[in-house]
Amino acid sequence: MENTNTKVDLSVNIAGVTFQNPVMTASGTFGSGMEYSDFVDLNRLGAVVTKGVSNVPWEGNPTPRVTEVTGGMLNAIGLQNPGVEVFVERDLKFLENYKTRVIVNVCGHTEDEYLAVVERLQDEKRVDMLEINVSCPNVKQGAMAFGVDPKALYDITRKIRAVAKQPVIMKLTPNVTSIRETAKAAEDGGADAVSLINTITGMKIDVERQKFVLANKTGGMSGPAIHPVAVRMVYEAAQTVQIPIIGMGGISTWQDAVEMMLAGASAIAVGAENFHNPNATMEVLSGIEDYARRHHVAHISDIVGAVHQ
Amino acid sequence: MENTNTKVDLSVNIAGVTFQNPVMTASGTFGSGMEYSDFVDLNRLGAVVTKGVSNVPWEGNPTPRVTEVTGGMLNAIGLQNPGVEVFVERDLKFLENYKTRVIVNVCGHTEDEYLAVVERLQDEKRVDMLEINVSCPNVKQGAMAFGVDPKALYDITRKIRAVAKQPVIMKLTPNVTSIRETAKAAEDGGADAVSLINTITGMKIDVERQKFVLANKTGGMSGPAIHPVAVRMVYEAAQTVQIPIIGMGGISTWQDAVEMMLAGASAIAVGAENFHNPNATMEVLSGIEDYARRHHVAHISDIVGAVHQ
Amino acid sequence: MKAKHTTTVQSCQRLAEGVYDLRLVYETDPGEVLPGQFVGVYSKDSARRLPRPISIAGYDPKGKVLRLVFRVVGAGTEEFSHLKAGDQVDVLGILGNRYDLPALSGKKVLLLGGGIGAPPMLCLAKALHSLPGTEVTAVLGYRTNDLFLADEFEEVSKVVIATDDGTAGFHGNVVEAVRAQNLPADVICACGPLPMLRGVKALAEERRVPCFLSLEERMACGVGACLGCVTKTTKVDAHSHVKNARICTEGPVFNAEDVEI
Amino acid sequence: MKAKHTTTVQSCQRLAEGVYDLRLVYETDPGEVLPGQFVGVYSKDSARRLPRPISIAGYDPKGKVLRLVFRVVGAGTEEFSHLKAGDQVDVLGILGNRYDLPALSGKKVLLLGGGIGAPPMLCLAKALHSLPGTEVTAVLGYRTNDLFLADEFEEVSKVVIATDDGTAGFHGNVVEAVRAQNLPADVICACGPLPMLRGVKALAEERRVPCFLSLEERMACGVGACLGCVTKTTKVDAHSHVKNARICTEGPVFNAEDVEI
Ligand SMILES: Cc1cc2nc3c(=O)[nH]c(=O)nc-3n(C[C@H](O)[C@H](O)[C@H](O)COP(=O)(O)OP(=O)(O)OC[C@H]3O[C@@H](n4cnc5c(N)ncnc54)[C@H](O)[C@@H]3O)c2cc1C
Ligand SMILES: Cc1cc2nc3c(=O)[nH]c(=O)nc-3n(C[C@H](O)[C@H](O)[C@H](O)COP(=O)(O)OP(=O)(O)OC[C@H]3O[C@@H](n4cnc5c(N)ncnc54)[C@H](O)[C@@H]3O)c2cc1C
Ligand SMILES: Cc1cc2nc3c(=O)[nH]c(=O)nc-3n(C[C@H](O)[C@H](O)[C@H](O)COP(=O)(O)O)c2cc1C
Ligand SMILES: Cc1cc2nc3c(=O)[nH]c(=O)nc-3n(C[C@H](O)[C@H](O)[C@H](O)COP(=O)(O)O)c2cc1C
Ligand code: FES
Ligand code: FES
Repeated sequence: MENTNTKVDLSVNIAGVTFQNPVMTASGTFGSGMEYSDFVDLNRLGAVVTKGVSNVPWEGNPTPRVTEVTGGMLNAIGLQNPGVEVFVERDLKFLENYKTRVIVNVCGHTEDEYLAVVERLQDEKRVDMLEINVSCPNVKQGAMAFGVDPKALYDITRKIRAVAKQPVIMKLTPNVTSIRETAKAAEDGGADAVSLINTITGMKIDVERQKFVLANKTGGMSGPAIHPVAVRMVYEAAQTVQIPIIGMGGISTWQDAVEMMLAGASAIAVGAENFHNPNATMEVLSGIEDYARRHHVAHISDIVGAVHQ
Repeated sequence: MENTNTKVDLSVNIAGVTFQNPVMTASGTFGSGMEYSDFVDLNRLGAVVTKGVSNVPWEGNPTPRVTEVTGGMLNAIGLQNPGVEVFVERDLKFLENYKTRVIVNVCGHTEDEYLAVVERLQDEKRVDMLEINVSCPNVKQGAMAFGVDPKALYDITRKIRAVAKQPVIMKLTPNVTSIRETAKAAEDGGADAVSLINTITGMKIDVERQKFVLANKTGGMSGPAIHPVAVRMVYEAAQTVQIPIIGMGGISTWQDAVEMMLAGASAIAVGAENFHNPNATMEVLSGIEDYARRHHVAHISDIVGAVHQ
Repeated sequence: MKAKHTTTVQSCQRLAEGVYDLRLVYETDPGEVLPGQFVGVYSKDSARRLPRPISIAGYDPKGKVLRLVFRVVGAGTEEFSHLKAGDQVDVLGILGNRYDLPALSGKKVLLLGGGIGAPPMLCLAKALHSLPGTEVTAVLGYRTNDLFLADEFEEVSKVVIATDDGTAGFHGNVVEAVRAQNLPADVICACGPLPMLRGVKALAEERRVPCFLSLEERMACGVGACLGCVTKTTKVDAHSHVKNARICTEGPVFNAEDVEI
Repeated sequence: MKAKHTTTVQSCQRLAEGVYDLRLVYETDPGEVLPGQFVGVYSKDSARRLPRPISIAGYDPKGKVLRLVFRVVGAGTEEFSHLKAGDQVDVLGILGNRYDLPALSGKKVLLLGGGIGAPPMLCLAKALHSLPGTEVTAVLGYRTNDLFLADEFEEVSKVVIATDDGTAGFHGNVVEAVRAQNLPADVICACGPLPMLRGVKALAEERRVPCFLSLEERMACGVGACLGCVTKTTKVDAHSHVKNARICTEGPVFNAEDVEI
């Protein structure tokens, strides 16, 4: 398995959109790229996936919003964001300076709120795909409810699909009995792809103070600790649906990324690891390329789902 | 919060059974105590919870059955056990040498298999309680199915409750959308207590060999990595049911144990941590006692659910 | 340019019970370093993923030596307290904004440091010391007479000590000390626990003097991406477009008027 | 009495590419230590919870010095390779059963060690060396001529070297070497990768000589509690009451007849 100099085709195609490589950023962990542009050449990413955006500005939750847990963290940001108008004018404009693909993560409390964002983005050329966050566990109202109920998920997928001009990715929550059912519901509703996993709901209590560490009590767990669960769910989803899967959850090394692709993900996203290693996306990318070379893989997409064979 | 010399009452009462302290061993991680008796004075434990036992001997899964993951491990033992007859004659007999409480973990593929074990144990004096494992993710047939479907869980709980002479603990799986629903189903079915969480289903793939690490493909995740999820679920269950809760999942320190009790667990169990630190139960126990002293807690049961107040 | 740097431990010394003085040598130039800024220090243990935010207590640009003074409160700081000369430590940053030195220049500046809030104030005191006409008084609050850094403050400022238990200096907290001794100030800068900062803010409002506070909050990214570390603001924040500002980026130093604490 | 021990590193030396020789000094007496047994070595990184099973390559009861020889294959062994004299290491055990020395005494014993299977064979060779009338031949398989421990085997046994690439000794694996050189044996003991052990078992069956194999499997508890590490057995196992035996407890040394590999 020695290094060879063959050129590896790292590009992947998801729902008709070509990405120069399969390495994306997980929504909410990378802003709109600006904050990490000191560390990472955004032009080298497969895609920047932006922080969830709603129709109007959201304040998010009180602090503390984040805390560390073994092998990861909990967050309860509560989807603070400046609203879609500012997002378009500032964040999308910023991203015009880069050639990387842009996937916009969309959130809302109600179907109408989701649809308002999707409509507003219809004609924004800089938006290559939409990722619909129906799985954020940190907002009291709405959101999560769509993600755990296959029927509700199917419905909202259909409605968004009818309005969206860009391909639609439904982002699935791991907080379900069967990821197969929710993945299928998204596919049946017309989703062009699914992404998974969002965070797993967890809790931390300060034993000396006998109080919740997070103001929101619960928070979404991410980081290496959740990786085995994410791999399993990507695998199960890949067995169930035909549409492409974007895999995420605890990816901190190229091995984790390759594992996710072997399990069935066409592309992968690096999330909380950016906080541990701001250069993680680039290291994952070069590790994947190196792996492909060593294994004489001409097209990286050839390894997608290889473990199923 | 200086040390005082007041004696702390560490005993807890679960469904009429008194335990000298709230520290138990998690089923499957401690055999029947024999293997750890070099490390731990079994007489000092709140209870020994034995490895799952079925009506006839089970071979379990092929190997590899275990592997490490960040902050924990995956296992797919597949409930290998010598069957209830050998268990009674050997393991229960061994435990007669100790005064600690004994909770017998019961598994089966079908309702009848569960009931056969429960019946066989009816008159065994050494059995203080039964813990019904309806949540083992590592056996293809049965088991898990009972644990994820509230209706099936309710039914099997009722049937077991009707036959059992000892108090019945239903052990819940975290691989569900709503632990509230399954906890409620167990309570409604007549369970005397619930224990949670069992392992979270995960997967690991060897990227160089492009093969599953475990022969069973998936395995149950345990260890510190799952602790925040376990705390959250114990908290949710405690909000929902009146029956006592035995909390487990990633407890490796006394802080983790106290956290679980504050979230609502009347007692706690140490599982995979025994593999990391065979003396963990004793360290957890003395840490809890010390905590109670520092916080001037006269009865350890006073802290159960304290974070809800 | 923000970056993740590899640094080498020059020394790690105990200053007081649970308080350590860590000197880290950067391999590559971290750029300009100013009072009020902080870094994120990474653990070597792979179960601990998030950088620990620690304020800059001093920086020597010649040797590229960063000085951090921290209190052991959990597993991360416990680990750092055992660092030995020659060990390697990953450090994120120089991060955050800074105290506005020109605005403080030539003024009577009152620096209030409560407990482990003292170290960043030392960095500021030293910087102000070299500005002509600037009069600095540092009021340092400790739990007991197990003081740390006070001697170094003495070299660059007037010093008032306050202790919770009265075993050294004024018996009480820093705000009470300022009131009791009626210490004059054109401007106040403070770092310490939240209740103290609330008291400082109130004091500044009473006296109608400008006041700058170093705020703390649990952080994840440290660079403005995760929105984990916000503080409530009185007006809509220019970046977030809601009444929240990122402590790691718009802060940690805020004009007391601008934040609701 | 099994126990978790704290040990101190006496030395950690590189023997060959990726192969290290680690000497650990026990604080408290671990009891009798015999060829075939193993220990579980704990990582210092709190994300790595399980002990790494490593065979005993030697033990000096006077100094309570344990010798382990291991190959770097992952994060745990990588960490161990960086251990320095004076570092503390937590060790579980002495664990597992042992080679039946009386049964081997006075016989022509063929020891087969493939790759990192050689170290436990060295421990055995040394023990057999002191048993009168016992003739030991060690057949050691390596990938290349980057040999390790061969010189030490020379001191206590006849040695045959086999390499996969033919750069030293016999060109081929250890079983092929035994066949090619028709090495005599009353009894065979072997440790190495599974395909090799299968070959050894077949060889012993052909020759109708007793054969003892050191088996490996992924482990969790190391003490017989978790049932993670079983091997298939030909008959129902006395402990498990199914056709599975725990490698950590009934093994790692098994009579080849008793196991299905
Ligand atoms: C801008 C800023 C500057 C700081 N400057 C200093 C300083 O100069 N000296 C000093 O001793 N301390 C300082 N702190 C506090 C310091 O960050 C915490 O004490 C430290 O992170 C605790 O880490 P731990 O692993 O020991 O504790 P643990 O409780 O084990 O840490 C668990 C998690 O909580 C976070 N955390 C715990 N306490 C705090 C806290 N008070 N503030 C923020 N995060 C916390 C940790 O970073 C970690 O992510 C500063 C905090 C901030 C935000
Ligand atoms: C009874 C026994 C004796 C052994 N003796 C030796 C020896 O003397 N020298 C030596 O170099 N190696 C020996 N091994 C193999 C050694 O245990 C593994 O190489 C080591 O555990 C790998 O750890 P890691 O963290 O570097 O690898 P990783 O792959 O990062 O480890 C991940 C997990 O898998 C386990 N694992 C990985 N490979 C193996 C393996 N081959 N066998 C068992 N568990 C594994 C690890 O223990 C850990 O739990 C022995 C194994 C057993 C079961
Ligand atoms: C601080 C933080 C903020 C997040 N915000 C969002 C969000 O706005 N929208 C969303 O769909 N997912 C959000 N996520 C979830 C991540 O995109 C990702 O699905 C999850 O963190 C698992 O991946 P990881 O373990 O690599 O972080 C957020 C995660 C974190 C840690
Ligand atoms: C090796 C192993 C075997 C287990 N076997 C059983 C079992 O037989 N019955 C059962 O109910 N749970 C079993 N469990 C689950 C544990 O009892 C416990 O619920 C789970 O591991 C979470 O706790 P922990 O993180 O402390 O290990 C097993 C867990 C492990 C790691
Ligand atoms: S810590 Fe992430 S925005 Fe401040
Ligand atoms: S490793 Fe647990 S039984 Fe052998």
